[in-house]
Amino acid sequence: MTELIEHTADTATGPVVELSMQQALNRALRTLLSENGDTLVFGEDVGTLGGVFRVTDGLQKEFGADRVFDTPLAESAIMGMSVGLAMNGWRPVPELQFDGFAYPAVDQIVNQVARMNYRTRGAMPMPVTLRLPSFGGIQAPEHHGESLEALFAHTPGLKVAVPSDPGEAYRLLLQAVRCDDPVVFMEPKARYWDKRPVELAEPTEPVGTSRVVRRGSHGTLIAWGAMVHRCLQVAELAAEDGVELEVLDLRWLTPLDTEGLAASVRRTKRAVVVHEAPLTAGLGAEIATRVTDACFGDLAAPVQRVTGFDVPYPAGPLEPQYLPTIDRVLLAVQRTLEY
Amino acid sequence: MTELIEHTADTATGPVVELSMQQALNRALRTLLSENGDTLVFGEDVGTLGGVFRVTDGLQKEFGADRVFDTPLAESAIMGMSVGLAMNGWRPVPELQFDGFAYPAVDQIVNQVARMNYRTRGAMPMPVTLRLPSFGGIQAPEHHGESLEALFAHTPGLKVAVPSDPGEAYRLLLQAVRCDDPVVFMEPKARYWDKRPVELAEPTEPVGTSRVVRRGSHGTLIAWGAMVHRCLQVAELAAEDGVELEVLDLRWLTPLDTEGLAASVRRTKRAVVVHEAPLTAGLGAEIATRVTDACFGDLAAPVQRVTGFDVPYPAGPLEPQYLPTIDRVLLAVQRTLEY
Amino acid sequence: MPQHASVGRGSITVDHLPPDLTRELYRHMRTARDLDTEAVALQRQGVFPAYVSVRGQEAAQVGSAAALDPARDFVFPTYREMAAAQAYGVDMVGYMATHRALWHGGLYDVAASRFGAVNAVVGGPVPHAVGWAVGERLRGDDGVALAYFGDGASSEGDVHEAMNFAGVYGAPVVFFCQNNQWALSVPNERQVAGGSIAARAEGYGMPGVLVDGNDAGAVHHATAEAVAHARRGEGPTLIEALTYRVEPHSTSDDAGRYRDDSEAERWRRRDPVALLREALTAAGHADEAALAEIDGQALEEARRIRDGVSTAHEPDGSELFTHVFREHTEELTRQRRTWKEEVEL
Amino acid sequence: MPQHASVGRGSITVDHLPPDLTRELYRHMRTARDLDTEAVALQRQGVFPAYVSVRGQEAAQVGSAAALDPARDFVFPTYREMAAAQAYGVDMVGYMATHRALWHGGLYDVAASRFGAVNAVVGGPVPHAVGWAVGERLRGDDGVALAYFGDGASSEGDVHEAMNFAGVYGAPVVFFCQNNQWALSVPNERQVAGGSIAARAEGYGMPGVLVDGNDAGAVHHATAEAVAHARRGEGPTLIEALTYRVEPHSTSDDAGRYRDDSEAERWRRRDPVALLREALTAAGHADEAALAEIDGQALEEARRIRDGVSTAHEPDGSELFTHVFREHTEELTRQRRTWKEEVEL
Ligand SMILES: Cc1ncc(C[n+]2csc(CCOP(=O)(O)OP(=O)(O)O)c2C)c(N)n1
Ligand SMILES: Cc1ncc(C[n+]2csc(CCOP(=O)(O)OP(=O)(O)O)c2C)c(N)n1
Ligand SMILES: [Mg+2]
Ligand SMILES: [Mg+2]
Repeated sequence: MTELIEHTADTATGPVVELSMQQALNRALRTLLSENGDTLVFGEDVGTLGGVFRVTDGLQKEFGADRVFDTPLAESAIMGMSVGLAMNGWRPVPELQFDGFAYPAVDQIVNQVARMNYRTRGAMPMPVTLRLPSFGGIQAPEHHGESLEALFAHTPGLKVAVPSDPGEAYRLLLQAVRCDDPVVFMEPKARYWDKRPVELAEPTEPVGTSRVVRRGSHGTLIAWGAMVHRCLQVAELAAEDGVELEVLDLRWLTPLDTEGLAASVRRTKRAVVVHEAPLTAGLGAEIATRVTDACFGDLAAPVQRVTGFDVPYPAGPLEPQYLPTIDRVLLAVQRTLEY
Repeated sequence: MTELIEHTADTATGPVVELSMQQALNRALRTLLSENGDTLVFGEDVGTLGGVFRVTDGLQKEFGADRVFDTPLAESAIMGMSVGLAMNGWRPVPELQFDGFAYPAVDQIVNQVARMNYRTRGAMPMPVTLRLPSFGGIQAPEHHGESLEALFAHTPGLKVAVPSDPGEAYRLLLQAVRCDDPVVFMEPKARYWDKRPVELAEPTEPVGTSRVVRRGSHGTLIAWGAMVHRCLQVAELAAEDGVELEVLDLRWLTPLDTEGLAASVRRTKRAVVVHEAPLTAGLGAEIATRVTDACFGDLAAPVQRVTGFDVPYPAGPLEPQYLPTIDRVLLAVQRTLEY
Repeated sequence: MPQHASVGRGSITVDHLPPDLTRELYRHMRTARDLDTEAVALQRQGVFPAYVSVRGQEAAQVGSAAALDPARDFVFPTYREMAAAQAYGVDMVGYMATHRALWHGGLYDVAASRFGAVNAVVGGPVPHAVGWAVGERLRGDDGVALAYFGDGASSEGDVHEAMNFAGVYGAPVVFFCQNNQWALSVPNERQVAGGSIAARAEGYGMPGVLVDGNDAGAVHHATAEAVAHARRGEGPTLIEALTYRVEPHSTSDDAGRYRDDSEAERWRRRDPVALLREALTAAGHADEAALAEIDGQALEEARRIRDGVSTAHEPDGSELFTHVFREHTEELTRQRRTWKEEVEL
Repeated sequence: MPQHASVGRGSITVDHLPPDLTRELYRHMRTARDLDTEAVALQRQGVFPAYVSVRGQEAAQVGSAAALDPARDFVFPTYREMAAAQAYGVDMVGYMATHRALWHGGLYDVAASRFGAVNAVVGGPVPHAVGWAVGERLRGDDGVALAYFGDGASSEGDVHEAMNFAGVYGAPVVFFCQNNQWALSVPNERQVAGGSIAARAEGYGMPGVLVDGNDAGAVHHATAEAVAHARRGEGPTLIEALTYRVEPHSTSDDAGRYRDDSEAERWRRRDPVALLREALTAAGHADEAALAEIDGQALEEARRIRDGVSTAHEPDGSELFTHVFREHTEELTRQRRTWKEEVEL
C-alpha cells in the first residue's frame, strides 16, 4: 500500500491536538481575531449562539460583541455590509448560515464583492472571507445541502477554498482570511464532526496548491470537501484488488492547481473527478477539460465524472442515492481501467 | 464552399418577412399572447415604454395593461411574482432588463422557479419563460454585458435557450413559452438589430436540438448567441485557406444536444468551442468534456476553448479585447489542425 | 395599534365569535398541540431527523387559517405552519412527511389543498403570495392569498419587495407575520428596527394590525377583516400576531445558549390552547364534557397522523428524476439509467 | 412632513444660510449644469456611448453633498450623481471617464475622494453605506455615510435590508433618496406603494424627512441636520428630496413614449439653478456681477473637464488583468500571456 500523506505528528512544526473540523475552524478564527484587530466575524446567529454548527462558539465572549456579532436575517445585506466594512478598512469574515441561503446574496457577491477592487482599480480591496457551510450528506432540510462551487469558481475576482479535514480547515482558513482578495470558504458540513490530530501551525503551502493525500499509480481520484474522504475509502478498497489510486485533494478551486492535476494524471494516465454538485456545468467539467488539455497524449481513457445527478438536492432517504457512492466511484475507476 | 443551412425562403412553410431579432421576438410574443389567454408579459419598463430594446413594443396597447404590464424595480419580486402567477394557472413571461440584474433574482430562480414542480411533485408546474437580454458587445455600462448561461445550465429544473438570429429567435421563443418547464431565454443584445428574412412558421425541430449552420469537414466550431455569427465569419475566412469548418449553433444549452455535438465532431475530429463568458467553469468546459467523452478515440486534438478572460466584464475600449475575436478563434483552429 | 386586544394577559374572550367556530378553533389547536408533542417524540426516537415545534403559536396559526376559505383562497407557508395546515384541512400525514425528510416540501397535494409546499427559504414564498393574488384579480376571481412569515423574515428584502408590489397592484394579500420574538437566537430588538413589524404597513399605504397572537379569537377576527377587505378589492393588509416561540428553534437547537428560560416560562403560562379552553367555558360555548370529547378526538387524530407518517413508504429512488421537468429530457433519462445501473444495483 | 419646505413653487430662500456657502452651492450647481450640457453634446458627437443627465437635480445633489465633510464622511453614489461628485470635490475628469466608458466606475481615486465608484446596480450600494457606517462607529470615529438612491431603487430588497440594518445598529447613515418621480419609464404611482418614501422611515424607527429637492438651501439644511444627528451617534435618517428628471432617463431613452413633455416643461420652469440664482440676489448674498463671474468660472471649469475627459488615454488592454486580484494567480498570468499573444498581436 502506498503512503498516506498527511500533516500529522511526524512532520509537525506546531502543537498537535485532536480536533474536529468545527473545532479547528474555531481555533483558526481565534488566531485570526487575536492577530489582527481589523478582523470582524458576523452573520446570522454567530454571536450569542456561536453559530448553528458552533464554529464561532465562544468568540463573542472572548473578543466582544463589537468584533463578533449577530446580524438581522438578510443575506444580501450581510454581504453588502461586508463591502462597506472592507471599504472602511476592516477585514470582514461573514458567515451565511447555509449554502442554499447564499443565493439571496449572489448579487452582492458577484456584482459587488468580487469586483470592487477591479472597479476601483485597486483603491478598495475586498479582504472578505465568506464562510459558507456547504454540501450535503447530513439529511438536512431543503436548501441545506447545495454545492455552489461552480458558480463561485466561474466568478472573476473570487477565490474559493474547501477544506477536507480539520488540519486543512485550520490552515486554509488562516490563508483565506489573511488573503487580501475575497475568498469563499466552503465548509463541508458532513465533515464538521470528524476528529483528527491537527497541527496548529502556520500554513506552509501557497494558496492555489492542491495536495496529494494518497499516492498511487493506476489512476487519480480528484475531489474536494467531503468527497476526499470518500475517495480515500475507494482507494482503500481498490488497493485490496491491487489497484493503486492516487487521491488528490484540490482544496483551492480558485486558483485551480492545473499543474498539480496534470502532474498526477500524466503519471497515472487515468482520472476520475468526484463532486456532489449536479453533473452538467459542474466544476468537474472544468477539471476534466484542463486535465485533458494538459495530458491529451497521455490519457488512457476520457476523464470520468462521478457527481450528483441533474436534479434538485433531495430529502433524507434519497440523499445517499443522489451523492456519489463508493460503488459509483469504483465503477468509474473500472471504466477507466477497462477503456 | 460548403452549404449554408438556414431557414430561408427556399424551405419556408410560413410567410417570410425581413425582421431584426428584436422585431422577430416581438412577433413571437404577439403570437403567444394571441394564442393563449393565460400568457402574461411583465417586467421593468416592458409596458408603456415597450422595453429598453423595444422587444415588447406595442404589446400593452394591443393586449391591454392586464396582460402586459410594468412592475416596480425589484428583480427578486418579479421572479417571485412569476412563481405565484404560475401557481394560479398563468403562463408568465417576465423580463429582467439586463443579464447583470438577474443576480438579485437568483434565489427566486434557483430555489423557487427551478424546483417548485419538483417540490410539489408535479402539482405546481412552472411554465415561466424568463426573457433575459444577455451577453456583451454593445459597449454598455457595467453589468450590462454578462453571460450567465453556466449558472443556469448548472441549475436542475431550468431549461436554457439562446437564439442566434431572427428566425431562430422567433421559433425558439414560441417553444420556450409553450414549454411547461421554466426556460431562461437569453437574448444576445449584440444581435438585436441584425435583420434577416424570417419565416413566421411553427418550430419544427424539437426542444434540445442544435443546428448545423454551416457544413465542413476539418473541424467543428461550437457556439451560441452572437458567437455563432462570429464563428461563421471565421469559417468564411478559413475557407479562403481551404479549411472547411462546420459551425454548430447549440441554441439549447439545456437540454444539451450531446448527440448532435458528438455526431459533428466524430466526423470532423476537431472542435473549438467559443463563448463570451469567462473561461473557468464556463459552459465550454461541459461541452469539451462531453465531446471528449463521446469522441475520445476520434479526436485529433484536445477540444479548444476561446472565451472571455477570467476578469470582470470590462468597459468600452477593452470590450473587444475581452470578447473572442476572429483572430483568436482562427488561432485556436490552427492549434487543433497542427496538434 | 392592536385593533382586537385581548382583555388581559390572564384571559381572552371569544364572546364575539359563533360557538361552533370557536369549538373548531379549539379542536384544531388541540390537535396541533398533540401532534406537536408526538412529533417531538418522533424526533427523539430517530424517526424524524429534526423537527420545528409550533407550540405556543397555535392560536396565531389556527385563528388565521380558519378565517380563510380553503375552496378559493391560498396559503403560502414557511416551515413552521403545522397548526395552520391542520386548520386549513391539509392532509397531515403528507404534511408531516417533510419532517421525516421523505420529501422536501411535504407529500400533500399542494394544488388540491390550496396550501403551498413547505418552504424553507425565509421570506422566499412571500412574493409568491403576491403573484398568486395578482393573478386572482386578473382573472376576476375573489380568492385571497395569505402569506405566513416570521419576525426574522421581515428583515429579508423579498418581504419588502412583496409588500411594495402588493401595494402598487392593490393585490388581495394578507401578510401574516407571526412575531414569536425570536429568529433562531436573535431577539426582536436586534432584528426589527423600530420594534414593530405592523408599523411598516403604513409605509406601503396598507393597514397594519397588531394582534395578540395567543388570542385565537382576536387573531381570527383580525384575519377575517383583512380577508374581507382584500376580497372586496381594497388591497393588502399586514397583520403582526405577537406570540412567542416557547420551544427551541428546532430540535437541533439549544435555546439555553441565548435566552433565559424564565422568559419562555412566562409565555408558557399564557398558553393559547389553555386560554381558549377557558374562554370557551366562560362564554358558555362548550362545557367540560364537550371539551373532553374534543380533547379525545384531537389526541386520536394526532396519533393517526403520527402512525401514518411513521409508516409511510419512502419514495423510490427513481423519484429523484420524475419531477425535475414536465417535458422530459434525454439527458435525465440517461442519468436515470446510470442511477438504475450504479446506485440501485 | 417636509421639515424645511420652500416658501413656494415660484421661489426659494437662502436667508438661513451663510452667503459664502450659498455662493459655493451656486457655483457647483452651475458647473454641474454646464458640464451636463457638455456631456450631452459629447454623447451626440459620439465621444460618450451614452450619458445620464442630472439636469434638474442639481439642488438635491449639491445641497446634500455640500453638507458633508469630505475629510471624514463617505458618499455612496449611483450612476446619476455627477453634481454631487462635483460638489464633493471629486476629480471630475476621472468621474466623467465612466461616461466615456473608459472604466466602469470611473477613473477617480475612490479612497482619496471618499466617494464610492459609480455603481450601476440600482439599490446595490445602499448596504455598503451601512457597512461603512457600522465600521466607522466600531472604530470610534465620527464619519457619516451618505447613500444616494432613486425612487425606483426604493423598491429593491437591498434598500430595505440596509435601512433595517442601519436602524438595528444605530449606524451613522443618511439615506438620501432623490425622488425624481420616474424610474426610467415608471412613475411614482406605479413604483412606490403608499406614495411616500420618507414615510417608510417610521417603520424603521428613524426620522423621515421630505424636502423640496429643487431648493438647494432646504436640501442643505435637511442634510446638515441628518448628518449632525448621525455624527452625534443618534443613528440614521431617511431624506426624500422631491425633484424631477427633466431629461429622458439617458441619452438612449425616448421619454416621449411614456410621458407628456408638458409635465417636464412645468418642472423645467422650477429650475433649481435659476431658483438659487434668484434667491442669492434676493438675499443679498451676491450681486449680478458676482454671479456673472461665477457663471464664467463654472463654464470654464466645465469645459476644462470636457476637454480632459475627451482627450484622456484609453486604458491599455493589459489593465483587463491588473486589478482582478491583489494577490496574483498563475492562471491570470497565463491568460494575460494569451491576451498579449493573441489579441494584441
Ligand atoms: C433565506 C434564509 N436564511 C437563513 C435561513 C436559516 N434559518 C432558518 S429559520 C431561521 C430563523 C427564522 O426566524 P423567523 O423568521 O422569525 O421564523 P421562526 O423560526 O421564528 O418561525 C433561520 C435564520 C433560512 N432558512 N432561509
Ligand atoms: C438592479 C438593477 N435593476 C435594473 C437596472 C436597470 N435600470 C437602470 S436605471 C433604472 C431606473 C432607476 O430609477 P431610479 O432608482 O428612480 O433612479 P433614476 O434613474 O431616476 O435616477 C433601471 C430600471 C439596474 N441598473 N439595476
Ligand atoms: Mg421568529
Ligand atoms: Mg427616479
